[in-house]
Amino acid sequence: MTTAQPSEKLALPEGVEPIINDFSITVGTVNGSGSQTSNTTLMRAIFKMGVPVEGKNLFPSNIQGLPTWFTIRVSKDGYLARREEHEIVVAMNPASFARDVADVLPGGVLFYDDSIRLAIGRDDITVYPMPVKKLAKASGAPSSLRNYVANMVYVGVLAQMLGIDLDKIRFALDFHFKGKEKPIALNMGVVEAAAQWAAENLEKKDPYMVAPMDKTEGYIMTDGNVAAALGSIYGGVQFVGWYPITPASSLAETLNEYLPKLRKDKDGKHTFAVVQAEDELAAIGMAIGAGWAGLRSMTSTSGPGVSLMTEFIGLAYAAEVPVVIWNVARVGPSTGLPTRTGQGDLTMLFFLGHGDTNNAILIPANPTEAFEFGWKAFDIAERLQAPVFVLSDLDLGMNQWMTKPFQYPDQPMDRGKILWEDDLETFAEKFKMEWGRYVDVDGDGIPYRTVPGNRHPRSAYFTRGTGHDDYARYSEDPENWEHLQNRIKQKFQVARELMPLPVVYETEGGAEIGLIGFGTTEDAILEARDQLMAAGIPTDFMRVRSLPCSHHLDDFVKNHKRVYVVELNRDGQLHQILTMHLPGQAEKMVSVAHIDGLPMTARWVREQIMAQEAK
Amino acid sequence: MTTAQPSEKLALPEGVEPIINDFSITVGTVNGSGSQTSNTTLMRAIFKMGVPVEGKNLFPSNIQGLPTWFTIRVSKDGYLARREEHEIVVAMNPASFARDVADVLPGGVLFYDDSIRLAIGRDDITVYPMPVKKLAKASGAPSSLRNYVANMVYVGVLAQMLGIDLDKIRFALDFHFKGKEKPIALNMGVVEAAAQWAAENLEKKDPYMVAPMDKTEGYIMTDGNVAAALGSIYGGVQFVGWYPITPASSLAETLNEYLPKLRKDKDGKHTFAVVQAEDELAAIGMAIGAGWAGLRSMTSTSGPGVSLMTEFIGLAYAAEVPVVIWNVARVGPSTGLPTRTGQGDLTMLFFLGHGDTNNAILIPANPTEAFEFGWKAFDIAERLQAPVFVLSDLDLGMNQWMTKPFQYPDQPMDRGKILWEDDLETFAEKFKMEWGRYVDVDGDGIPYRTVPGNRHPRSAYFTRGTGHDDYARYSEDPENWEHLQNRIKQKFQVARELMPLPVVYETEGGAEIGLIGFGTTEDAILEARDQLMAAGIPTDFMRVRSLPCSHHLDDFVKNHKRVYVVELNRDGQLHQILTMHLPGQAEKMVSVAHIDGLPMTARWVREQIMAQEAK
Amino acid sequence: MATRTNRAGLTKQQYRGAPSTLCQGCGHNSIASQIIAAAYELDIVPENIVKFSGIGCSSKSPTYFLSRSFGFNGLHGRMPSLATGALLADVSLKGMGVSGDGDTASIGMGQFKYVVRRNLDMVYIVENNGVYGLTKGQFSATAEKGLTLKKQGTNPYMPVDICMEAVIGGASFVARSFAGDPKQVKELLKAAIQHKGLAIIDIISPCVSFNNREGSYHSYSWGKAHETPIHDISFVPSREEIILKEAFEPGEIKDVTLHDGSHILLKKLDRDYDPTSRVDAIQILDENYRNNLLLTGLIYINPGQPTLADIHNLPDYALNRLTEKDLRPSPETLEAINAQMF
Amino acid sequence: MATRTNRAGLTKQQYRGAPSTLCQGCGHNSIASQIIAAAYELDIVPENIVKFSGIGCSSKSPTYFLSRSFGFNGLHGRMPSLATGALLADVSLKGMGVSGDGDTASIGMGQFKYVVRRNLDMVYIVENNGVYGLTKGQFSATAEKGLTLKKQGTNPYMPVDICMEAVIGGASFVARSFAGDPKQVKELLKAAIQHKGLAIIDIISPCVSFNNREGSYHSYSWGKAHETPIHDISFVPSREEIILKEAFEPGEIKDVTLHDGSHILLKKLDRDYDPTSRVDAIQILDENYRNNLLLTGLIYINPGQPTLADIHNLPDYALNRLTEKDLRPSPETLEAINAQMF
Ligand SMILES: Cc1ncc(C[n+]2csc(CCOP(=O)(O)OP(=O)(O)O)c2C)c(N)n1
Ligand SMILES: Cc1ncc(C[n+]2csc(CCOP(=O)(O)OP(=O)(O)O)c2C)c(N)n1
Ligand code: SF4
Ligand code: SF4
Ligand SMILES: [Mg+2]
Ligand SMILES: [Mg+2]
Repeated sequence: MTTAQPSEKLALPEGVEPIINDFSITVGTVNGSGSQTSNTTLMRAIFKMGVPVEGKNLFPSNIQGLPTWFTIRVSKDGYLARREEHEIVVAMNPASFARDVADVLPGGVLFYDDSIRLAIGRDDITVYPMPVKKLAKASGAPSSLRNYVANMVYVGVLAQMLGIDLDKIRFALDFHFKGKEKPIALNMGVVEAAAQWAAENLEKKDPYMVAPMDKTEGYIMTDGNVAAALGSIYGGVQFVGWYPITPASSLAETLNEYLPKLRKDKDGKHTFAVVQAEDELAAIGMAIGAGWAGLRSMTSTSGPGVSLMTEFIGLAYAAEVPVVIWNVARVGPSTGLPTRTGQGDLTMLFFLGHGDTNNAILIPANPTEAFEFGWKAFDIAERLQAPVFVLSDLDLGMNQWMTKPFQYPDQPMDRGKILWEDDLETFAEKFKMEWGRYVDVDGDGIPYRTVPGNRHPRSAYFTRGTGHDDYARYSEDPENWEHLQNRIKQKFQVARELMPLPVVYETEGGAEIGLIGFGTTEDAILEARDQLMAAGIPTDFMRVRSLPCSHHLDDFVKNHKRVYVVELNRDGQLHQILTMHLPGQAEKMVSVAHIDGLPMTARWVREQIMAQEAK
Repeated sequence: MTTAQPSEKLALPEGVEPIINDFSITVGTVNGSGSQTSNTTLMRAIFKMGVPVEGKNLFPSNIQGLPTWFTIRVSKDGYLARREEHEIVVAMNPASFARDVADVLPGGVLFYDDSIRLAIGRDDITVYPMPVKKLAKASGAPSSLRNYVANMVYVGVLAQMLGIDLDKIRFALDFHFKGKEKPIALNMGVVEAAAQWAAENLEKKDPYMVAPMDKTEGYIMTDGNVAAALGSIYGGVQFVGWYPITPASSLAETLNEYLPKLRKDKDGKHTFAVVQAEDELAAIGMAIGAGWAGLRSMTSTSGPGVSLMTEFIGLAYAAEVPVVIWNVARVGPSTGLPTRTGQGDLTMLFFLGHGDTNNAILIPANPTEAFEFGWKAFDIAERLQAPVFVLSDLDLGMNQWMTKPFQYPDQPMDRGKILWEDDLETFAEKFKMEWGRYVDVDGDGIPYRTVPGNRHPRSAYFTRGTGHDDYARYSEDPENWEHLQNRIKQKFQVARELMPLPVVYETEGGAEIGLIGFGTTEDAILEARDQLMAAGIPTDFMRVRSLPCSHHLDDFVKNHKRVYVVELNRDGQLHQILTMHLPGQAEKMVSVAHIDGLPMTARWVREQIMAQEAK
Repeated sequence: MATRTNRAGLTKQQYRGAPSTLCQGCGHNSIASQIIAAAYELDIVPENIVKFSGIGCSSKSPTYFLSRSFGFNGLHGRMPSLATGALLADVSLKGMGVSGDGDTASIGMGQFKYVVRRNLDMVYIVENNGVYGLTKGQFSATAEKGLTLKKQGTNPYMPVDICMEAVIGGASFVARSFAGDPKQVKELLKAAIQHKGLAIIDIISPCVSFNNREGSYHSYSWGKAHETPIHDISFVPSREEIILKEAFEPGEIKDVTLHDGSHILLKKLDRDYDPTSRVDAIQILDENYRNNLLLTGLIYINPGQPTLADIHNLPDYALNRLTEKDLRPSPETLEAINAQMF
Repeated sequence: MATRTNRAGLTKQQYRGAPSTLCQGCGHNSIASQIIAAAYELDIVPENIVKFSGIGCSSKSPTYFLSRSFGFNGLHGRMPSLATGALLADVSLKGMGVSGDGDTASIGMGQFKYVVRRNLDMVYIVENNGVYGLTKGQFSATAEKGLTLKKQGTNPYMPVDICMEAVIGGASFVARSFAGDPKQVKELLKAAIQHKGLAIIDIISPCVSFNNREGSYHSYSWGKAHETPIHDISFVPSREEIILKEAFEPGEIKDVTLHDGSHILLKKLDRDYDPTSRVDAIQILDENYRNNLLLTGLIYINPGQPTLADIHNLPDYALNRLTEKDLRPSPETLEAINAQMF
């Protein structure tokens, strides 16, 4: 079947230079109205045309009826960070209409539902009204679905006016509705009718166009929570204790979706358990119990959940229990902005709990990495016998990213130092010493552990969060305590070698200025780097992927004259941690930090650094 | 009534130089055996003789039957820190006998219960057996009390052998038993009989003696939990939510003891409520509710409790609710060493909670200060509209300290910016703006608040941990969020000016080396300072009494060439915080830190610094 | 035409809140309306009420009524402790708490049981929809066994019975209602507000977005078809003569007198039910639970049970208005204490 | 003389733990002895048991029995969640949890209710002394109303009834006993261990240091004087013929068969009590609660209730022995997933 290729028919007015594959579309709708389907359909169609694209969903913390925005960045150069500028705005919501109109860049385009009878009052933009209600009605959709299909109108109109292939849209709908004929036909009908209407009634006056490229080959689109869940499954997850919380819920829900498919035994029994706990205290408690008993065990939550887990994670740290904790961060403190993104939990994870503690943290920047860290986190946790955090965020967890396909693990599972019956039999001979749960046989601070179910009569020990000696016997002895804490700290040094190394982007010929960042701000920083370069400021960029910091980071800081630590929080938390870590380099590190709930933009990074450099 | 003054009768053997008022006594007993009474009696008697003295109780985390030690430092020079050396050991417990014997310094003295039939095997110490069972039996005490009075035997023997006034002992017993004739007589009888027995049967061979001085005048003996409770009462505490936990329990229990006496109204009604909550989550929740509603409100807990309170304290931070949280610290992480002391919770309090947070912390070093910070904490919390921590520890909270009497508050209560009906009426006129809960009228980041019960029809507002605008309306707006968080951070700057200033001890003529410490390590650091001076290393010492740090601290660091930050934790937590706070000075600050559950000693401080200086 | 006002001199408008941001048709919205109506009809001055909630769609709803009352939207599952501390500040204030089934019966189970035990003087409304609304439809603790939801599969557990938990936990007022029965909701609310002590009302309140499928326990349709009031309830404020009473046959009505002299009149329907008997309450709840019924009405009341403020021997004036002179004991007392220290 | 061994080939010594550090005479010590005796007599291999506890004197006691069993002394009030995760690792293991009244019924209320609801396969012993022992004698949630303690004043609250909480929370095995009745404790323990699912035993266990005053509910003397068994209980392992049965008159005995074929024989005493009836259980507990009685015995049992492992459709082999080949799906499956991603 061939659909008309509207792009070919798209004629720009005389003298207008086309702007191809390089703009942002923002759609303002009402949440709970199904606009999510329309928006991802648009985005996916562009992706299938080979054009780099990414969507950021800006939604309120409620279920239905409030303004919500979806921004699609289309970038031939592959810049996928959020931009503050909106060339194309689709205004579907009377409540946010004024704001949406104001948001259009001069020279930009406004599409709007023509039933909104509010003043537009701008003559510096192109305006296209859309007969949304009429076309929705004409679709023949039952009235209960009328609102939903209404949002397909703008998909059709935009497809026509920007030159997005209708067959790519069909493809996207097919994907979304998992091949179900009826909804596909219904929605595609609306899209086609709307495109048709636009072709017949609207005259293209703006310069924006989508044209096919080949830049999305070898990529998939997915979100970080799906990636994390799948990565965990390929890491062999066996136990998940969780409690619903935005933006982490879909991580556990994805585990619930895939695990039964991928991990049934030949009798149809499950080789895993996912337990929705009564709260986060129980979720982490179960996960720690399972990790203690030798299961690959995890929980997923967000800031308030981590706060509640504080005491329990301290127990896992002290009793040396492997467990993986995903923090899909939203904006705190407190309930904060539950549907917004940020990087404000770094310090808390690093130091979590009373007493002296340090925790290992993995920080993915995109879904491919979320998948990778999903399985690696178990290896690291079992190797270190410690809780390991993975710090994601709402932007990564819930937005659709253009990302490399998931890579099958390239290393065998590392179950760490675990002993079964036979190992215990040969232990004394092999190591020339009696086994004890907390004896540091290898001198790396990591002892050998046994787990319940080991039937060897000398396998059992009593685990506790209180002071104990090498043989797990209760002890208040001062020397034992110091020995124990220092050994545990030593594991943190071992962690430096185990954790994923930072990623470095260097300017050819070297740069005086170093940038350091972590996680999902990568896109913004990379884009800013190009802009800075264009402004005559070459920089090198290191993206930290874990704490504690590897030695590469020490070198990077030492080898640069000024280092900007760029992050999405108020207090410059990584900057604080690096200052403590490298006091000798403290003066050269400059914090570039802010948080307002939105993903970082290149413009903000560039402006901050240029302002500093101008000093 | 006059009692014989054994000290006068105390004749030292020929050639032995007396060592007067300068040694440590350690008593090894079984816990739950009433030895606490004997030990404090000894200590108090020495105190009443005018000799500086302090006791450290080293007890296990159980109720009855395990080894426990009590160390009494007697110091004519007023050095009251723990010492590692024990000149005099009283061994009452067969289970710890070998260790107790080994602990006696060469040249020292061992008193022991002669029913312990274990080898002593030392000829470098003086040994005095005591017929404990016999004398206890002879006391005529009923058999149920026999074990308790047995411990009075060593009180009598030591009194005789060291020259401690028996009438001071009677005084101490009278105090302990609140004047109750019967137990006083019973115990005093044993003491006297034991002293008598010693006079008749033991020959003084060692040089240790207690002699009267006048160095305890103007001091009282008490513990930090009692002081904190009383300070809170004089600060006008109205609500206490608490949950039992060692070593904090006696703080709330003291509130329960004194409040009904001091704060009944004329009809016998209580102007306060102390609620034993079902757990720490509820304790802090109640305290925050009460603080929100305008009561002077507090909770007291220890590390595990603070961990559990993490989420709620973040709410108080975000919603700007005044509340005071006493953390009487024990040793973590996790359940750790519940009956041992340390300073391991500093970083956690400073950063507590997800998202960007900073908290104000008061850190008393002795009971007098615990009292003072007890009332001040409310003033600061209500002024800042924020949670305020007071970080005490087991050493301060549960040990008896020689301390200055409690000083009546020298400032009127500061209830902060609170508005009642009349204030609201005049607000607009006064400030030329409409009142809004979060409007920063004064430009100091601190808005004006109203509380429930205010009957003005415009007084009410809706409090939440989510984003909101200046008028307390829900908001997800990015600018609102950033504005809000930055304003809250500004309060932290205001706090620098409100908090108690550091205490400084300067060497005349100035010193190159600065020492920084906080809380209960003061005694050890002061003593070490004298020892360092004697070794030719003059130092200045600043004891930080609050975080955030005052400007004085910045200057102190700047004005010294090397600064040792001395603390009782593994990771050098204050050092970390100061490094972040003064990155420009980071290289000159050296961490001197360790934790083993015991109070710090001067020797350790001296050795650490000398070793560093030798580098 | 002058706007109508109640005896407090206020219009109904003055009892409203901000516009709801909940879904259209959500049961929680209709409960908010009844709260407004009850407070208006009881002539309560809004400043005398303090609102509390946890986190959830239900817990948002205090924004949507009584704007002139203070409110605290707390943490998930922790409304009870916040309310406990706050309400002791001024015992003349009445607490009005709104929570969800998740907020109360899963994460909040512990605090719920304890606020019941302490008999804090507040109305505690559970807007019970069997799911977590705000996080998009996971099973809550009150979901019925066998309930199948889109992403969640089938619930294998028996539901937590909030009323039973309250009764055996020592509550002094326990009721169950249905958001689809606004008249009963309103009368129960009035009685609960006037009751001195903790008044639990467990209101089945359908979630139209995630758990309103026909046949499901928490749906409108099932509720409408199955709700069975155990009596017809009317609240009669103390100032009114109980003329109503005369309209009934003897034996047909049960009259419960509250501490302020107001009355709850319970008109007998099918069964003879005595809400002042703990045994009866436990029995009817057990029956309801085992047979998945929706019996509504006032299940248990003990108007005389001491409240938390009574237990703490608090005065009837507001503690939060005390000043330094009441709060800081005299210098002499401290001298005496110093003298008593060793 | 050869040391006596049981059918597992073990001596009683091999069921012991480290020497107790609890107070002499503490009820918890006598319960530990009965756990040792029950496990020995049931011929259980200690490696098949996993011990759990929270924090408290009671929670220390797992150190004092079954040294050869793994154990986890967790956090205050959080034993249930730790056990839940751990016991799914190998369903052939039996959980043995020891908690206190504070640990279970105050800070632990939420997790307690939920482990009951999930019917985890473990014995859950509450060593109930009405106080917080380890923190030196504050009131716990189970302290009786009116109890006066030295530093604490008088308790104004009705006690939490742990058995009632368990029954209405959906427990499959609920019993109450008294540390001063070791024989009954032991028989109940045996039955609980063999029961498949969560078995709550609420054992009144006097704290000799802080709450053993004459006349107090949790004292030895009061318990000795007032304990009233509702039946005489004997546990008969599956391997034994039920010869005992024949010794009884018909109607005199009630026989409950467990999943493994073992039997609980309940000999009738004063009343005719049916522990398989939830209604009866609620009634007897309500009676016990209102009148401050100490009725002991097996209060409720439902041997057929599915356990958490059943609900999660777990296999009968140990999950924690699975290796990479079982745990990591094949590369092909990932290729398929990548292909399905957009
Ligand atoms: C500590 C914490 N965990 C999880 C959440 C996420 N959360 C918000 S509302 C909610 C459930 C609400 O369910 P319910 O109380 O039944 O209210 P409803 O929305 O159904 O009215 C959850 C889990 C949170 N806000 N805080
Ligand atoms: C989070 C936390 N809060 C408080 C404590 C202190 N604490 C230790 S044991 C205990 C109470 C124990 O009482 P119970 O469970 O009845 O046991 P018992 O000692 O009476 O056997 C408390 C409050 C703690 N360990 N952890
Ligand atoms: S999601 Fe459900 S509970 Fe929440 S507002 Fe909508 S209908 Fe109400
Ligand atoms: S304090 Fe009480 S509960 Fe604790 S060991 Fe002693 S007697 Fe037992
Ligand atoms: Mg709900
Ligand atoms: Mg107890």
